[in-house]
Amino acid sequence: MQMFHNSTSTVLIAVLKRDLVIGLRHRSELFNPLVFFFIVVTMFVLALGPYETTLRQVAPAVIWVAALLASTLSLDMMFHSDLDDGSLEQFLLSPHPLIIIVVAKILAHWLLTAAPLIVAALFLGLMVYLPQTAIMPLLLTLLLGTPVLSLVGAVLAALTVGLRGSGILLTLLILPLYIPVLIFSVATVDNAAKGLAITGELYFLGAILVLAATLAPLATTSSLRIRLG
Amino acid sequence: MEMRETEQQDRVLNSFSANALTCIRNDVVLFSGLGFRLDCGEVLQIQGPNGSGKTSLLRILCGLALPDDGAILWNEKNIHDHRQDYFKEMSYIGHVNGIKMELTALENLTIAGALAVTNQSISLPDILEKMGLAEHENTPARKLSSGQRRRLALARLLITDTRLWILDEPLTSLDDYGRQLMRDMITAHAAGNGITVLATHDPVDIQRHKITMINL
Amino acid sequence: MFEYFYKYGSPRHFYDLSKMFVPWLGGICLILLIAGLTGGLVLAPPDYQQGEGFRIIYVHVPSAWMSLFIYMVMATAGATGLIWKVKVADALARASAPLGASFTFLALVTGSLWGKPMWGTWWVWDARLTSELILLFLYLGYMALQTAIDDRRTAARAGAILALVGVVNIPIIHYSVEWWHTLHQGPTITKLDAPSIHISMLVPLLIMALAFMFYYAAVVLLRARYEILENERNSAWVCELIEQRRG
Amino acid sequence: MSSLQSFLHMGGYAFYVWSAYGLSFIVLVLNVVLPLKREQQFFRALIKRKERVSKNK
Repeated sequence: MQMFHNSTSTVLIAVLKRDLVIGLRHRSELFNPLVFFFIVVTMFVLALGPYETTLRQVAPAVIWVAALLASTLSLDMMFHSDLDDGSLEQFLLSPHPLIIIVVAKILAHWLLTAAPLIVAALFLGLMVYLPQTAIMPLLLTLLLGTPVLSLVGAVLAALTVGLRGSGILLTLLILPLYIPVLIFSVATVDNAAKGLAITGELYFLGAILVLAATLAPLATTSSLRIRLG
Repeated sequence: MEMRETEQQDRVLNSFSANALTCIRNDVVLFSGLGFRLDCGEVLQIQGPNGSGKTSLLRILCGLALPDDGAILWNEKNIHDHRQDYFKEMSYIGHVNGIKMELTALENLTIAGALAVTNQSISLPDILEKMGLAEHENTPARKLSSGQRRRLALARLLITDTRLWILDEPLTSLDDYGRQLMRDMITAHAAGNGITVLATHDPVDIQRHKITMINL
Repeated sequence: MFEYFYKYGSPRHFYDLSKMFVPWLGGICLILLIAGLTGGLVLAPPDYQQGEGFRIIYVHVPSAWMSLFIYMVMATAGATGLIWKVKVADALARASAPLGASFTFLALVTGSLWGKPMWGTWWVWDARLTSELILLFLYLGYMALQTAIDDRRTAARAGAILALVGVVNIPIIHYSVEWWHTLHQGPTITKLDAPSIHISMLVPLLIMALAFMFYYAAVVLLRARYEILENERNSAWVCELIEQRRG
Repeated sequence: MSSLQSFLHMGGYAFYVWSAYGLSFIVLVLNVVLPLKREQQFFRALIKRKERVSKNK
């Protein structure tokens, strides 16, 4: 016998577990953003030349731009499969607040896409001669920045789910909104590489994350209601 | 298919009504001024050719879409003002099954149970067994036939004791066994003072229960 | 007050009202435009540093102001349409986007036309011009979303959400670009700010800004009329209009 | 006459100033003309459709 006492936390955990299970059963698809990340960084290196001096200077920018593009690739999958097989409708019709389900989906998306990306970024950082002192700041900026990508990305993924050509449209809409995260993250890693203080930029990243964490789930919920309505 | 008679008496009398519903989809008026009133145990059957707006009407009735005009009342209260209460009492099975191919039958029902609000304990294997899917408990939905997947989707109706069922062509891709199963479930639901709204091509013959017909 | 707003919020009334308002607004705009241009091009003395070239600010600065102002109007109109279901507000928001994009484009081109004689390069990654460029992306994104969704009501509400997300991000983007600009270039000479402006130069600038404001008011009503006709193409009053046109 | 000449010359920046103003003029005018044209097309299309409908009724 199974009791469904169904407090909000159980719903959150149930949806989170569901998405993680589905994501892990598509393990091959999880590697695509990683491979894309490696390819983009390699292309930058090929374009810029193998000299340590130049690469060291552009390493933070290369890593972050590639990570950003890789994460926009996987945004579309957040709601797309649920819309096609009708489970998105069941989410909207659940007596539990939709915002809980949306938060669970965003968390699942972050775990499935950003976590491997962060690990890969650390290795790639070394490969492009990023100084030792900058590795920890790179990790910090990725930890603070990638959730913002998933949060703000969720709003626009919900807005464009099911539209024809929603892949390109989603990227076109989302990249301008990622600019603050890009600027402060690359600045942090840059300063760390030059041995300067990085607290100022990290505070900004933290502030953007808090803002996104409070507003994005709300906006995603109304976007879903509008798209399904 | 024994009904839970014990709890029948303390059921509050529900009513589900709609008045002057209008729906316009890309410049075409699908229906306007549509209204009905359903009390306990009644069945509303919506018939009409493809593209006549059956699915749009059902999506409006279950609160997914907003009507261009008119209102829908559950127990005389507008469903969009009392969204949580309404969803507690309503189950909607759409044209699309709403189950994940990667998950097994049991996992699909578990997530459906988690999303619902139920107070009594239910055994998911029992439900699967009722729907004739007992031996497929751990097979991914991908490997099930379309009829079995439809039955898995319809199994959600048994998880929660919701008073209102809104079903979009429940009999599609069901074999004879499945159709009979579905008819018994609707009959039992209506006998247990539940209200059913369904859209079908071929009429569902349920005896002894008041059936209202709407042709779009 | 709300009743009044709702009564004139109904598309039918708005259509007739806009027919009356557009010529008046257009007239005022023309007068202001002529006043502003004569003030800016003829009366204002040349700048001691930039000579006659500075006169481009009479088109560049008002366009930049308008591009930001129109995005704010778009976001509020979208929010009004979203929350209170005012159809006219949706039409106004959708009509504002191309205008906002045009003003942003104008601000960018006149900015680079101004930059070339002053600093020798067509494009300067100055903080304000870069923010203006990102604002153009936001406008283009909004319009792309509008055309991607067929159902006009969903498109309007999706656009409203996007405009609200955009309006929250504009100050953040603006600040981070300013911050980025000072970080990389430090306080250098590319100060595209209007030069320390004498009163005789400032007055035409304000007149031009007002002229653009009235221009926007007139043209957005014009465009909103078309949007409303498109939205209400099956309603009785549109058919009536068609009969009148045919008769 | 010469004041007009010097006015057009714009102290050497003639090309930049006048192309800026010229472009602004074009964009502003286009934004007025296009909607009007679209509105006419809208009515023309619907009138044509009405006539076709009333003809074969």
